[in-house]
Amino acid sequence: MDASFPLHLIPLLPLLGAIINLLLGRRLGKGAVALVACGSVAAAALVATRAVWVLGTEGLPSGALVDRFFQADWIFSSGDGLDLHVSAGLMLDRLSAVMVLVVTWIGLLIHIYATGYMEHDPGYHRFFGYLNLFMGAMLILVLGDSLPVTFVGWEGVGVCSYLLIGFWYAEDKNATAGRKAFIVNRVGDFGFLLGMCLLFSLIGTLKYSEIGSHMQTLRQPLWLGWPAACFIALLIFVGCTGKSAQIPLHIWLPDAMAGPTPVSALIHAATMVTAGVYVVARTHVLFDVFPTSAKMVVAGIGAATALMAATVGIVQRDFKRILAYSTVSQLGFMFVGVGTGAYAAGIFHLMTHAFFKAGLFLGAGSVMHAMGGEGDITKMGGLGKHLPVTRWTFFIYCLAIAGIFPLAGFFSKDAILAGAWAARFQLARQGFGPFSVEWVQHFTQDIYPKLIWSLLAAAALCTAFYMWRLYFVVFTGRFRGTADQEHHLHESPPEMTVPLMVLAAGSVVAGWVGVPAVMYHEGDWFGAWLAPVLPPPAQELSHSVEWGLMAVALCLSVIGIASAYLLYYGGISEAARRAAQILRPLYLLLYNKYYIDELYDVVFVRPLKRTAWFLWYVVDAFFIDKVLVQGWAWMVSMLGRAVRYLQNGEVQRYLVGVLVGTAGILWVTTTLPPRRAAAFRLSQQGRRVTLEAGGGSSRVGLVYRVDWESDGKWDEVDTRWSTLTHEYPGQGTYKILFEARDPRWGTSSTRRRVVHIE
Amino acid sequence: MSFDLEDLRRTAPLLLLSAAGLVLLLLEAFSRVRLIGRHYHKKLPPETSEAYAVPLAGSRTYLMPLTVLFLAAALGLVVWLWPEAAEPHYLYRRMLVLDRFGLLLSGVCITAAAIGALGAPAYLREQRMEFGEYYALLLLSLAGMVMLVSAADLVSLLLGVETMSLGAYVLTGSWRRSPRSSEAAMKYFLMGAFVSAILLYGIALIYGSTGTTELAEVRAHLSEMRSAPVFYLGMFFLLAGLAFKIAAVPFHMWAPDVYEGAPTPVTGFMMAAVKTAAFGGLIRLCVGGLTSGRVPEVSTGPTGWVNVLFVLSALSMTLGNLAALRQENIKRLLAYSSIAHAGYLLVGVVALGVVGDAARAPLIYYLLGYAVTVVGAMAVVAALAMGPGQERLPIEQWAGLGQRHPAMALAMTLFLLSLGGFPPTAGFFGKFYLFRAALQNPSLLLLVLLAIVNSLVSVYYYLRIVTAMYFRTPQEEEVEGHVPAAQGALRLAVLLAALLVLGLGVWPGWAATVAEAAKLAG
Amino acid sequence: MSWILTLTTFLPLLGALVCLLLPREEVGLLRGVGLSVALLTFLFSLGILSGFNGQTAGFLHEVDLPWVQALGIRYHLGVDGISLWLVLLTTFLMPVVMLSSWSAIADKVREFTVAALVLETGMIGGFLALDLFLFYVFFEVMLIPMYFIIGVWGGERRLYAAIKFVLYTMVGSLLLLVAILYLYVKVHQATGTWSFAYADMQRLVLSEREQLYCFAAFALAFCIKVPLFPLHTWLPDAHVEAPTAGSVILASVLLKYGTYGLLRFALPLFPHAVAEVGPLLAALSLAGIIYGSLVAYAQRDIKKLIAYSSVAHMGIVVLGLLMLNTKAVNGAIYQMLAHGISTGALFLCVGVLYERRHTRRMEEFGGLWAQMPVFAGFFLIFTLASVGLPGLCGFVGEFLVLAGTMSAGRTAFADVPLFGKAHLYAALAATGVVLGAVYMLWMFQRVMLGPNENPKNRKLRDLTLREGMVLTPMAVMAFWLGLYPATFLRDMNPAVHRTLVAFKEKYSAGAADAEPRMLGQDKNKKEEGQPPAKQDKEEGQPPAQQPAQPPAASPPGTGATP
Amino acid sequence: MLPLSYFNYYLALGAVLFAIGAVGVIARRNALIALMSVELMLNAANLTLVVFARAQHDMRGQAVAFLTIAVAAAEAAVGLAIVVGVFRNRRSTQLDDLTMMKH
Repeated sequence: MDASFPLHLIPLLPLLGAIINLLLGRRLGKGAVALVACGSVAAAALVATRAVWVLGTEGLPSGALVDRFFQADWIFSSGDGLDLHVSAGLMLDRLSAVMVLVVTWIGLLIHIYATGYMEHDPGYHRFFGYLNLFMGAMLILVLGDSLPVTFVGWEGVGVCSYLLIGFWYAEDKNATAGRKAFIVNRVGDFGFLLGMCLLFSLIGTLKYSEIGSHMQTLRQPLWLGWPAACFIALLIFVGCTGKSAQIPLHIWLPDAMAGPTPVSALIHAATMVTAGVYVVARTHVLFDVFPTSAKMVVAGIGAATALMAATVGIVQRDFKRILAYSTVSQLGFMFVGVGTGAYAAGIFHLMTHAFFKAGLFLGAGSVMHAMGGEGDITKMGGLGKHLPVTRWTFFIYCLAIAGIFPLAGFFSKDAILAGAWAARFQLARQGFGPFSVEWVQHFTQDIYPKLIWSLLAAAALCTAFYMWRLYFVVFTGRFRGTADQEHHLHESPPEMTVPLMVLAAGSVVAGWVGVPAVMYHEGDWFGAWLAPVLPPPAQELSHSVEWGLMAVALCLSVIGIASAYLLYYGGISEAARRAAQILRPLYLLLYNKYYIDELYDVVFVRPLKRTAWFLWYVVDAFFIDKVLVQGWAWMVSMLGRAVRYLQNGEVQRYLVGVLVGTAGILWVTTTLPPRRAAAFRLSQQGRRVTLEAGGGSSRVGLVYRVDWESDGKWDEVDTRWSTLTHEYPGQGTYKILFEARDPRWGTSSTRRRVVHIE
Repeated sequence: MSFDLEDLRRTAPLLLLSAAGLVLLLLEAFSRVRLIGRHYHKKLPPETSEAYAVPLAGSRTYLMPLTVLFLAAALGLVVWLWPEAAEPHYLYRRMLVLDRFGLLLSGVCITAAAIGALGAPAYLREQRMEFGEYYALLLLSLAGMVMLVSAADLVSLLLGVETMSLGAYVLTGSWRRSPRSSEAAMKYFLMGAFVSAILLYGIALIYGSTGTTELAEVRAHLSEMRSAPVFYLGMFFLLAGLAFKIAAVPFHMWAPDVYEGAPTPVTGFMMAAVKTAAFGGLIRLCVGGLTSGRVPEVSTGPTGWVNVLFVLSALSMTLGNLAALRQENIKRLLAYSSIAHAGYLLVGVVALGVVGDAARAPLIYYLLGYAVTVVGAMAVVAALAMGPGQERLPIEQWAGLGQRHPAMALAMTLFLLSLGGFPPTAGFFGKFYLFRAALQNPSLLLLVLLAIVNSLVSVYYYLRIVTAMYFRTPQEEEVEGHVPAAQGALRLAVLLAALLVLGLGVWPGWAATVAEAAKLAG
Repeated sequence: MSWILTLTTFLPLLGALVCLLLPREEVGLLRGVGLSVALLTFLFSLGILSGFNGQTAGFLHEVDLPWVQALGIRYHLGVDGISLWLVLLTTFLMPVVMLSSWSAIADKVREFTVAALVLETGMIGGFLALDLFLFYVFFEVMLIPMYFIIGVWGGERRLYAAIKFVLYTMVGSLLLLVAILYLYVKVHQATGTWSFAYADMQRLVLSEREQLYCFAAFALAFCIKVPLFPLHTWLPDAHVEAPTAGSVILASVLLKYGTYGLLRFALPLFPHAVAEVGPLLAALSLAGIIYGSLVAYAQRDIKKLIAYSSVAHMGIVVLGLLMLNTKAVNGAIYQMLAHGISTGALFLCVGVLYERRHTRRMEEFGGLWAQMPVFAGFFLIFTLASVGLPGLCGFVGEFLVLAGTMSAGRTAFADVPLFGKAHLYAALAATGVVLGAVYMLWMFQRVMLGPNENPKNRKLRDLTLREGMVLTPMAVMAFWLGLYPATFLRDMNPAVHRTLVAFKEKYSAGAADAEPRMLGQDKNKKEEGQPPAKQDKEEGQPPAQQPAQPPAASPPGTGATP
Repeated sequence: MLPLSYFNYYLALGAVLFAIGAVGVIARRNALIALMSVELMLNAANLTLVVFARAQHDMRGQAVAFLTIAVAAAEAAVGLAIVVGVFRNRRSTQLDDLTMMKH
C-alpha cells in the first residue's frame, strides 16, 4: 500500500532557490544569495529526512510514499491500441530514500563549503543558481516514479553539469570541456531514450512499479533469440555509462575538472555520476532476466573501467585529475557490485564513496585555494604543516578509500569483492559454436566471476597506491612551489574546514552501517534496510571464504600503501623516477590515458567534421543546388536565347517561316498517321496470325493492304478493317508485308515482319 | 426580294461603329492644322523627310471623349440585343449571324478598345502624334472585328479580317516620327496581305470542293465533298490565315517586331481586341463550319483541325515562353507572352473539338480575362514608358519604378500576376477553368501538363519585371521637371482594367454564368 | 454559420487596406496600426478556442457559402484539433514579428506592413480552408507577399533567393493544381456533381495507379514546402537573405504548410499510395534528419545553421506523420508547434545580433555572454529548446514521435511493410538528438562563450525593452509547451484519431478498379441520379452531405474511442 | 454538271499563278514588286473562284470575285501609303534594310 506524502516539496525547494538566485541574484548581494541557496537545500534535506522517517516507521517495508504532483497526465496520446500516459509522479521507497539522504545532506555540506570557496567570484549568484538547479534536477531524477520523469531529471543534471563545468566561460577550454561533457552525456541519453521507447512499445507503461508485472512479455525473444529485456537493459546501461563515465563514455569526467571544485565534489563525485548505478538498481528486474548477458556486460565493463582508471590514476600529476580517475574507478566498483547481483553492496559502496570522495575533492579545493589555484602536485609538497586540518582529514579519507579496516571503504569494497567472487551467471542452454554447453556453463559460473574479482583486486591495490602517492607527495617532504606561494600558504576558513571534518567523521562512521554478517550477526543493517526493495545476492559464501577474502583485501591495501610510502614519502623519490624511465612506454601509455581521447578524435570527431564539410560543399552547395536546380534554369535560358535569335528582323525570312510552318503542319498531319498505323502489333495462336494496326485514334479514314507470304501479290487490298487475321496452311517461316495508306493524300508506309509457324 | 429592316436593327452595333468612324473622319478633316518644315523638329532623325502637317496642340482634345461615347453606345446596343440573341438569327441572307457568342465577343473587343482609347491621348500628345484619324481607324477596325466575330459565311469572315487588318496596318504605321513604326507597319502589311491571299485561296478551294461558302452549308456538305484533298488543302489555308492573325507559332514571327514598333496604345489594342476577334473567327470557322457528328475525321481525324491546332498550341506555348525568358525590351517581352497566351487559348479551341461545348465558356472567360489584363498592362507601359526622348522600354530602366510611381507599379504587378496565373487574379481562374474543361478528356492531359510547365516558366520572366520595379534601385535620377502627361484618363483606364482583373479573379461567378449562356449558332 | 473564422482570416487584409491608405511618411502610425491589427487578430483567434473541450473530433465554426456556384467552388472554412493550434501559432507570432521588425525595417515601412498582413491572411486562410480550391488559392496567395518581403528588405543576394523561393514552390504548387483538378473531374464522374469539398475528396476512391500519381503530385508539392531532404536547397538561401521578420514567419509557419498539407490532404486522400510510397518518404525524412544536422555542423553563418536545423526538425515531423499511429502523428503536430516557437525565437535572437553587428558569421562573435547576460539567458533557453531538453518545448514532440515510431509495428492504422523495421527507423531518428546537441552547442560556444577578443564586440549593449518584450512571450511559450503539454494534446488527440480512423476505413475499403467511385458506394452500382448530359446544379442544391460519422470501431486492442 | 477534272487546266493555272505570286513576294527585295506579287496571288485566287463557279453553274463564286477585287484595291492603296511612309523615313524601299527591330 502506498501512503501519500508531499514529496514534490523536496525538488521544488531547490528549484525555487535557483529561480530566485538566477533572476534576482544580482540585486540580492552575496549574503542573501548564500542564505537562499543553502537554506533551500537545508529545507529540502529536512523534508527528505522526515519523509524517510515516515517511510521507515509506518507503512509496509516494500511500500513507498507516492505523490502525484499533477493529477492530469503530463504527456498522453490515446486511440491506437497502445495508449501512452506519462504523469509527473514522484515516489520514495527504501532505495530512493538512501539516494535522497545522500544527495541532500552531502549537497548541503558542499553548498556551505562553496560559500567560502566562491567568496570573491563575480558570478556568485549565477553559480548558486546553477547549483540549486542541479539539486532540483537530481532530486527529480531520484524521486521519479517512472522512466520519463527520471529522464527529465537525467537531462536536467546533464545541462546543469554543462553550465557548471563551463562556469568560467571566459576561457575556451572550460567551455569546450562543458560541451564535451554534455555531448557525451547526450550520447548516453540516446541509449536511455531508445531503451525507454522500446520498453513502452512492448508493455505500454513506464512506471517502475508496473514493469515487474509485465515480465512475461519482456521475456519473449526480440531479436537473435535474446529476450527483449536484455536489449532494454543494455540500452539503459548505455545511458548509465554516459552519465556515470564508464569505459566507452568516460572521457568527459577528467576534463570536467575544469569547473570549480565544489562542482566537482557535488556533481562529479557524490551525486550525478552515481545516477547510473541508481538507475541500474532501480530497473534490476530487467537485468535479472534468464540469460544474464546484460549483468555480465555491466560487471565486465565495471571491472575493466575500475582497473583502467586506477592504472591511469597512478601516473597523473594534476591533483583533481587523479581524484577524477579515482571516481571513475570507484564507479567501476559500484557497477561490478550491481552487475554481479549484489545490489545492496553496490548501493552501500555508493553511499560510503559519496562521503570520502566528496571529502577528497573538498580537500583538494582547500589545497588549491591555499596554493592560489595551482593544481600540479609536483609543485607542491610539505603542506602538512601549513594546512593541518586539511592534512588530517585527507589522511582519514585516504585510509577510507584504500579500504583500511575500521573505515567505510573497507566494508563496502569488501562487500563488492565478496559479491563478485560469489556471482553465478547463466548465459544460455545451448552451446556457442565451438564451445559446448558444459564449457559455457562452467565459464559463466566460475571462471568469469573469478576473473572479475581479480581485476577488482588489482584495481583496489592501485587505488591504495595512487591515493597514498598523492598524500605523500602533497603533504610530506619539502615545499617545491614558488616562494610567494609558500608565503601565502594558510589554512582555509572555517566554512570550508568544518564540512571537511564532518565528512571525515562520515567516512569513518558510514561503514559501520553495513558490517558483514560474518563479523557481527545482525550487523548488516544497511542490507536489511534495502532487502525488501532489491533482490538478495545469488547465494551465500561460507564463512571461511569470506574471512579469507577480507584478509586478502586488507593485505592488498596495506601493500599498496607501503609501496606508495617507499616510493613517494617526502616527494618523488629517485627510485620512482628510475622506474618511470625504465617503463617509459608503459608510463607514456598510462599518462596519455591509453590514448583514448586521441582515438575518439580520430574515429569520431574528425570524420564527423569532414563528412559535414563534404555534405555541405559537395553534395548540397554543388550537386543539388548547382547541378540539379540551377542546371535546369541554365538549360531553359539557353533554349530561350536560341529561340530568340531565330528572329532576325527580315520580313522575307518571316514569310519563309510561314511557308515552312504550313508545309511542316501539312507533313505532320498527312504522313505521320499512316506511319504510326503501319507499326502493327502481331499476335500468333498456333497457325492463326492476327495483325492489329497501331496509331490509336489517329488512324480514322486509313486503308490497309497486306501480303501474307510476300509473294508480291497483295492478298487483301484497301480494306478499312484495322485488324486482319490469316490461317497459314503449312509450316515454315513467312515474311508478312503490311501497308497502311491515307487515300486522300496517297501517303503510305509499309512494314514487314517474319513469322514462324510450327 | 425585299431587304429586311429587322436585319439592320440586329446589326446595330456594327452600323453604329462604322458610322462613328466616318463621323470622326469628317470632324478630323475640318479641324485646323499647321504645315511645318524639318527645322522645327530638331530632334528628328536626319533621314526624315521635309515637311508635313502637324495638328495644333489642344485642337483634338474632344476626340477621345467622343470616341469613348460612341463605344459606350455600341456596348449599350450589345446589351440591348443580348436577350433577343437567345436563339440565333441569320442576317443579310445568312451572311452574318446574331447570337450571344458573337455579341459577347464583340462586347469584349469594344471594352478592350474603350480602355485602350481612354489611355491613348496622354501617350499621343506626349509623342506629338496627335491626329484624329487614330480614333476613326480604331472604330473602323472595331467594326471589322464585330463582323468577323458574327460571320456566318466565309466571305464575311474574309471581309471582317480584311477590314480589321487594314485599320491595324495604318494604326501601326501612324507614328510618323519613329522609323520603327513605319518598319513595323511595312512588315505587318506585307505579311498580312500575303496571308489574306492564302485565306482567300483557301476559301476558293473550299467553295470548289463543297460548292458553297456558307459555314452551315459547308458543314452539311462535309460528308459528300467533291474531292477530299482540295477540301483539306483549303482548310489548311484557312487555318493558316487565322493562325497568322492570332500569332500562333510558326506564323508568329511578325508579332514581336510589330508589337514593339507600333505605338503602345495601338499595341495594346492589337494584343487585346485583334487577338480576341481572330479567336472568335477561328471558333466560328472550326465549330460552326468544320465540326459535324457524322464526319468525325474532319475534326478529330489525323488530318482534322484538332490535330493541327494541337500542334500549333504546343509550339506556341513552348516557343513563346522560351523566347520571352531572356527578353530585355518590355514590349517584345509582352509580345512573346501574348504568343504564349495564344497557345493557352488554342488549348481551349482544341478542347472545343475534343470535349465539345463544355470548353466554350472557359475559352470565352479566358479571352475576356486576357484582353482586359493585356490592355491594362499596355496602358501602364504607355504611362511608365513615357520618357522625354526615347521610350523607356529596356527592363533595366524600369528599376526602382515601384518607388516613384507606386500606384502604376502596383497595377502592373497585378496585371503581371494575372498573366502568370497567380490566384486572386482573372488569369488564374481563366487557366483553372480552361484546364478543368480540357482535363475531362484524358487525351488532352499531356497538353495541359505542357501548359502547366510553360506557365511555370512564364512566372520567371513576369517576376523579372516585378523584381526590376521593386527590388532594384533606380540608376539615373528622374528628370524632375517632367511630369508625365498621363492625367486622369490614363489613370482611369488603368484603374478600370485593374478592377476588372481583380473582380474577375475574386468573383468569377457572374462572368462564368454569362460565358455559359453565350451559346454558339448552329 | 459562425463568423469567427471569416473575421480572423480577413481582419489582417482589412488592416492591410487601411495601411495602404495611410501616407507613406507616417512610419510610427503605420507600425502602430500593423501591431494593433496583429494583436486584434490574435484576440479574435482566441475566440476559436471556445468550441473546443477535448472531445470535439469534427470541424468546428464551419462556414460554408457558395463562391462560384457554376463550378461547385465553395467558400468553406472549418477548424479542428489539427489546424487549431497552427492558426493560433500564426496569430501569436505575427504581433511578435511586427514588434521585432520596428528597428529592423527602416525604409518602405508601409509596404512591409501591408505585405506582412496580407501574408497573415493567406496563412490563416490556408489552415482553415476545407475546400481544396480555396486551399490552393490561399496556398498561392502566401507566396507573393513572402516574395516581396525577401526581395525588397532582404540581404545582398535577395533577388536570387526570392526568385528561387517562388519558382521552387511554384513547381510544387502547379503540380498540386493538376492533381486537384484531376480529383475534381473524378468526383464529378463518380457523383455527377462538381465539388471541391474536402469531405467529397475524402470519400472519393481511385484506382491504385491514379492514387499513386495524385499522391506523387501532392507529396512533391508539400515536400518542397517541408522541406524534405533532396528538395530543401531553397531554404538556406531564403532564410539567409530574408529580413528577421521574414525568416521568423518562413520558419515558424510557412514550413508547417508542407507537413500540414501532408497530414490533411496527402495522407487521407490516397491511403494505398501512402502504403506504397511511405517507406521511401520515411527514408528521405531520416536522411533529412541526419543530413540536416551534419550540414548544419559545417556552417559558418548562424542563420544558415538554423535553417539546416529546421530541415532536421521537420524530418522528424514527416517521419512521425508516416508512422500512421496516433502517438507519432500527435508528436509530429506537437513538434511543428515546438519547432515554430524554438526556431522562430532563434531567428529573433540572430536578428538582435544582426542589428548590432550587421553580420551573421560566427567568427565575428565570441564571448558575448559577459557583454549581454540577459540576451545570453534567452539565447541559452532557445538553444536548449531546439536541442530538445525535457521541460522545454523540443522534448515532448520528439518523445512522442520516437515512441510512436518504435511501436508502429503493432499500432499502425495500415499494414505497411515499413513497420517491420520501425525499430531501426526509431534508432536512426534518435541520432538526431545527439547531432542536434553537437551543432547547436558548438554554435552557442562560438557565439556566446570563450574570450571576447573582437574589439567590435566590446561595447554591445544588452537587450532593449522592446527586444525583451519580443523574446519574453517566446520564452514563456517554450516553457509552457515543455511543462504543460496537456493543453495542446487535449485537442489534437481526438482530431488525429478521427483522421487516422478515416484513413483506415478508406484503406480497408480497397482501391477502385477502373472508374472512380465514392466510399460506401459498391463497385458496380453507379449512383442513379446522374443523367449523362447533366445541367449544373441550381442554387438550392445543399452541399453533398457527408454521411454521419459512425462511432469508429477502433482497431483491435484496448483503444477506447475518445 | 461537268466533272471537276474538265477544269484541271484552269485550276492548275490558278495554282501556278498563286505560286509565282508567293515566290515573288519572298524573293524580290523591292517593296513595290512585293505588293504587285500579292496582287497577283489575289488574282490567282479570283481565277480559281471563277473556275469553280463555272464548274457548279453557281453565281456565288463570281460575286465573291468582285468583292475580292475591291478588297485587293483597298489593300493596294493602304500598302502604297505604307511604302511611301517607309520611303519618307528610310529613303529606300528595300525590304532587307528594314531590320531595325530584331531578336
